Amino acid sequence: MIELIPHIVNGLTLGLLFALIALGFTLIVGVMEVINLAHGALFALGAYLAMTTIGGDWFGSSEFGVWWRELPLSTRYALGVVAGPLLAASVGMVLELCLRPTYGKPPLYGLLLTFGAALVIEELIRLIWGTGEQSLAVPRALNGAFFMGGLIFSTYKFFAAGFAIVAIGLVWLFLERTPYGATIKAGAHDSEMVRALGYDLSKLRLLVFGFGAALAALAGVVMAPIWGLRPHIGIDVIIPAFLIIVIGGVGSFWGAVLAALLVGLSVGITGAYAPAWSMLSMYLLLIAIVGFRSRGLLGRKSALEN
Amino acid sequence: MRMITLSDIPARGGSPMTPAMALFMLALATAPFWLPAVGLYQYLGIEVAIWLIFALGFNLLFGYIGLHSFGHGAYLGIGAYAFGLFQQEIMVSLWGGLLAAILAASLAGAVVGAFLSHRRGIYYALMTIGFGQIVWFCAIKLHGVTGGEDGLLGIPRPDLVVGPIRYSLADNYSLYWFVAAILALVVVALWRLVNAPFGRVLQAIRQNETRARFVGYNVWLIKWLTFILSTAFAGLAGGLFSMAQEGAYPDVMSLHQSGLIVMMVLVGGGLVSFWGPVLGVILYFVARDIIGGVTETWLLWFGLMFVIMVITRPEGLAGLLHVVGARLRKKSAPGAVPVRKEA
Amino acid sequence: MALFVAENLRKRFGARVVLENISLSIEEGSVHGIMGPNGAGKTTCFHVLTGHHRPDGGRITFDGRDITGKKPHQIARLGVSRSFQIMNLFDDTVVIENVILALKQFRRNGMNLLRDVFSDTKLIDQAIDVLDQVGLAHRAWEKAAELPYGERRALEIAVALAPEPRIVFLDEPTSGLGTEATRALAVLIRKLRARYTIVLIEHDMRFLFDLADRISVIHWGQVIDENTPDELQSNKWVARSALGEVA
Amino acid sequence: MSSSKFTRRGMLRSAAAVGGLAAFYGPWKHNRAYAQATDKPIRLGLTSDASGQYANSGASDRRGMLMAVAEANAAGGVLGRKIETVHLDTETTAATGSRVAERMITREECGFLVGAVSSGVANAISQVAQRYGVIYMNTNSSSPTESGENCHRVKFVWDGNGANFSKAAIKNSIDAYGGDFMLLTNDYVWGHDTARATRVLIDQYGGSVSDEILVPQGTRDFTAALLKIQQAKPNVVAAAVGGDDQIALRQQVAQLGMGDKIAWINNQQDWPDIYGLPADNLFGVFGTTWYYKLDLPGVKEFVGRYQAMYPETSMRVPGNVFYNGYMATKNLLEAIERAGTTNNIAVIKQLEGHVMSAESRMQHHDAVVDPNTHQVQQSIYLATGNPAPTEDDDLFKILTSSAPEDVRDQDSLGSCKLESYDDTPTFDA
Repeated sequence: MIELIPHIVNGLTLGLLFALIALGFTLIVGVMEVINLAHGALFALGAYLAMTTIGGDWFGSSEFGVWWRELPLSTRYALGVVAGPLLAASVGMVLELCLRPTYGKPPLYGLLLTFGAALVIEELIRLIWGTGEQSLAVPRALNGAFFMGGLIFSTYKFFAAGFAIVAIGLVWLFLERTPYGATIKAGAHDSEMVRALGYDLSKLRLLVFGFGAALAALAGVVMAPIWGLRPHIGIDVIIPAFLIIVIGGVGSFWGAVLAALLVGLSVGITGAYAPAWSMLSMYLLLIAIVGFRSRGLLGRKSALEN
Repeated sequence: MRMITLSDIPARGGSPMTPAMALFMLALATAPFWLPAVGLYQYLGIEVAIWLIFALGFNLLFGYIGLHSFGHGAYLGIGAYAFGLFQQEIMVSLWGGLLAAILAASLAGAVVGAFLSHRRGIYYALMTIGFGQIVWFCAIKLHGVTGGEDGLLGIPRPDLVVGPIRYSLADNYSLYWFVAAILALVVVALWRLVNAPFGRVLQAIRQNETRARFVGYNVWLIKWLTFILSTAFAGLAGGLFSMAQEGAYPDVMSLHQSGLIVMMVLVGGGLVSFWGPVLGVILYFVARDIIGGVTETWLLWFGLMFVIMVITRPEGLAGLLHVVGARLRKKSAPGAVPVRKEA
Repeated sequence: MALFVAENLRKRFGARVVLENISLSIEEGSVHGIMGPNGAGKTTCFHVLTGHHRPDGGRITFDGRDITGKKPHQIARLGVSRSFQIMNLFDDTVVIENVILALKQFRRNGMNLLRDVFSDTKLIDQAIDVLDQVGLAHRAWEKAAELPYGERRALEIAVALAPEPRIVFLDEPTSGLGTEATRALAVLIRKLRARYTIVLIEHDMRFLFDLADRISVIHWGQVIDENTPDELQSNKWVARSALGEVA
Repeated sequence: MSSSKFTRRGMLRSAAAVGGLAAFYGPWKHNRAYAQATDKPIRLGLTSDASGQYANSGASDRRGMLMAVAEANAAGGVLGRKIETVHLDTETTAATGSRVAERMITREECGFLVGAVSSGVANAISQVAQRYGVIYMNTNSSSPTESGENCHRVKFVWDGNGANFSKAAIKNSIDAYGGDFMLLTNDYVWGHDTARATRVLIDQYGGSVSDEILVPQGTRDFTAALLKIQQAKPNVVAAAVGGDDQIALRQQVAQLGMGDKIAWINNQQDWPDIYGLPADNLFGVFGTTWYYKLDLPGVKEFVGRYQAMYPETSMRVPGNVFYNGYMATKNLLEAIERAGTTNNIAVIKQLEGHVMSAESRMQHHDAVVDPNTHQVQQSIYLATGNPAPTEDDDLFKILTSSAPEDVRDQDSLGSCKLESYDDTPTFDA
């Protein structure tokens, strides 16, 4: 039993990371009813942009470039964590502009367009940064390991899990406690309502998509030191994000968080006792849960069901 | 201008004698003679024909009854493995292998379909992904049976035996003729099917499931049967694919490949026309082959082309052709509105 | 004996009880009205009667057969038909196909692969007949989605009539119609009552009192009164409650 | 920016454009009889992955082939004929491999195919190649089945395989760390084959396996496995984890600093997978067939030629994947020259049993193309992360070099059945 405890801890941290990965995806599906298949590509793009910001190679040998590279790593890292998602958000907004002709059409078209966009972004990453494996530098304070109960745990992973909690909390506060959030939530259910409230729906969509892309990118920045960084890293993201949304129920914020924790626990625990089945356990969980609850754990009715 | 839809009443009722059909059959019958001349090759013709079978069967589910499966590669793969295992473990037989491929895929389809058929929309799509991933995962995991990521290798191309006649399919030309003949049958059969009452009922279910239920159709059963039917075509295509490749590989079952068939069908215009999947498959294979031969970053150009297509012409190629055709007709006969007024 | 009988139907969604105790008895050949304030459970009642929802308790019989808990398509095949308050049509296709799809004759050929849909003149004639009943025959070859609102309402009724049902449930057929169209609809229903047993949910009191033989008043998930229009009209309390003035 | 660079790129681009056009218009004058004309170029089809999981290794592989071809052309071609190449993306997808091979052979008229990283792709290509009798150089796929049950008369395997690397590593590590092993195995064919070879060797040298953790393909988080390893405390962990999974594993072991707390044996470390990453990403002992700082004659010049030919590539020094691609192509071209003909059977016979001197291979021992399995039997090096690098790229510290006969994969000898010459179609390319 004692042996199980570290695996439960691991499962929970893994779950938090899954939640972080799915956050932007959930937001966009929930509010705009667009399945953003470019989520994985934006995840990768954010991590690459942060890496470049931290490395500072693009500033060249100008005075600024030299000054930049002399900044302490932790400062550059903090700026990278901000810059990566911001830049990715602008790409997300461009994507939203491209999506406009698909509104009012079957949700398939949005899905299709973002699939194409994912191909394009991934190939652009290849062109700009090359095909090889890269690494995102992490400040020393976050790196390394610590002992707990005679076992080594990764400091960074706990940092990442803590980061995930903060991100989840902030998104929740944003949705619940700000007028933007109220509008977004109204938009999720009723676009007429948003218009009636006097908000510009197209601006709202732009904002939501940018925010979703930034969250994807943020997840990329946080996950890159754990998973490594390569152009096709996005494919590792999209499947767990999908699973989490479905298990949690489309449109439910806490459903997604709960689902992510469940997926994390099931992968973590099967990883210890039946590792060969750990990947499959996610899908079995999906079928078990959605088999009994057709809208996932906490799902609402969604236009995407038609 | 009014856009075409799948549910438009065909100008010639259910008769397969249409100009598009004639053009298609002509192209199919003459392909080996002009493929090399336009810079392509025989084997590509085989693959295109096989994927056409897959795509047309898939569109029965996707376009006609409106159920969006994103895990259909799994059934192509099951068909391929079933064909291969039949050759290797039971006997070398063309018909036996194809039958095994169809049965295995439709059996899997029947089981999965039973879990799905009370749904539609996003949960349907996501559940198909889940099942597709499970099948793919099992294909890699059960390497004692499937050969794992190496796949099943050395699958023979059995001779075609009809009565006393025996004909070898070993070279790509004869295999092409065989696949083309099957494709021709599939096209005619599907054309009949979608224009017969059954096909119209499928479309009714797509348009309004509730209404279909309340005028007396057993919607669950019809959705389930359609899923099975489409997996049977996928199985047939899979069996032929393993013959063409002389192997069965797990990657055709991956989410990526399952996504590609959706993409082909949509880009071609499977939502608005029977011929949509045909156009989409041909465009995908030819464009990939040509762009892929010129540049290594072919996916970039392909992705861009695709994005532009979705933005400007979401009805796909079939829709585009319709618009162009209508413009041309309008020019030649201004004021003529072809509306059918009687039976 | 009554054609369609519901006894003590109960239905709840989660913690919310929508139908507390509903009993109805509908005589063959009659027009039976159902009225009640918004949220009284009228539409849910239709959903339960036609198989869309399974009741949590109670019994439904049609023509002496127990149909409790049967699926919508099974109930429909027995000769129970309905229209919807929110329109449910086959919008991608033409008006006549909406009707053809609902014809009994067509459904029986559903699995036949050799038959054509639009070359069977008998089916077409039959469908035109049905359209003629609701005055839509001249629109037969137009797209359902492109009809004006009132005609879509009429088509909704035509689709309900097409399977030659013995009983038709119409859910607020006048909703969204102007006075002219409502009057036309009243004429239509009067015409139809010769051929079908009709159950009507209606908000428009004049319309309902004008047409119905008997009316059931539903409130708080229960039938609080059932009588002829004349008797009901003398009962002020019921009239007010039906108008939604009591809540 | 120098102008010469610009010209060079411009030339490359226009050459590529001409190549593309030629490929596209070529088939109008499609005619097998042209093969007889001696001025017709010899066409090699390069089947390396340009997208998918092995895109990066595929690019390195291809650079190796192209350098060998460029050198041959500079020396006047082969049999007086110019060498031309065609590249198509195999997408790290087996089904695409089949199609690409078909196109290379039937439309592009390639007489020879070169290139592979993924074993699935390699197997698919080799089946097609065998049907047409086209010689196929499997440059970098290291699954033991390549030269075992899936061997072919037309296929030659240039990389060391899992069994070779295990052989080199197991005995050394038992002597150094002890005999209690734990296996960390990717749950797919390559992982299982390698683990099986490892188990046999552990038994043979008196060690024992206490547990085997199977990790599914696509695993991105190894914490559960790493926790289990810590709980079990074995002497040595023998890992057979490949591809992106291996990269994630490496990253996470580095974070935990577990690399030097437990003795690790990693089967093989491909250079493109590790190049440019921080040094602590390399942990434990791993195998390779070649390293750019081997102290042997010709290595420095080879690296120099690489840098001259690829001044812009981010990978500043060649690694094992490049090396295998280069060696396979070079030896293929030499075999054609020796045969004096492009007849496929004659070339196959030249390759079978061919001994390559240590000097020509820039390795410590002579190598030979095994005539029975078609795998090159070559020197295998064990290496570890370099604690005292002399320059940024100097990531490896070479520990041992094993002679081919000491690390021979015995299993494949038994399981490989090559097709007879008669069953292999013959033609002149």
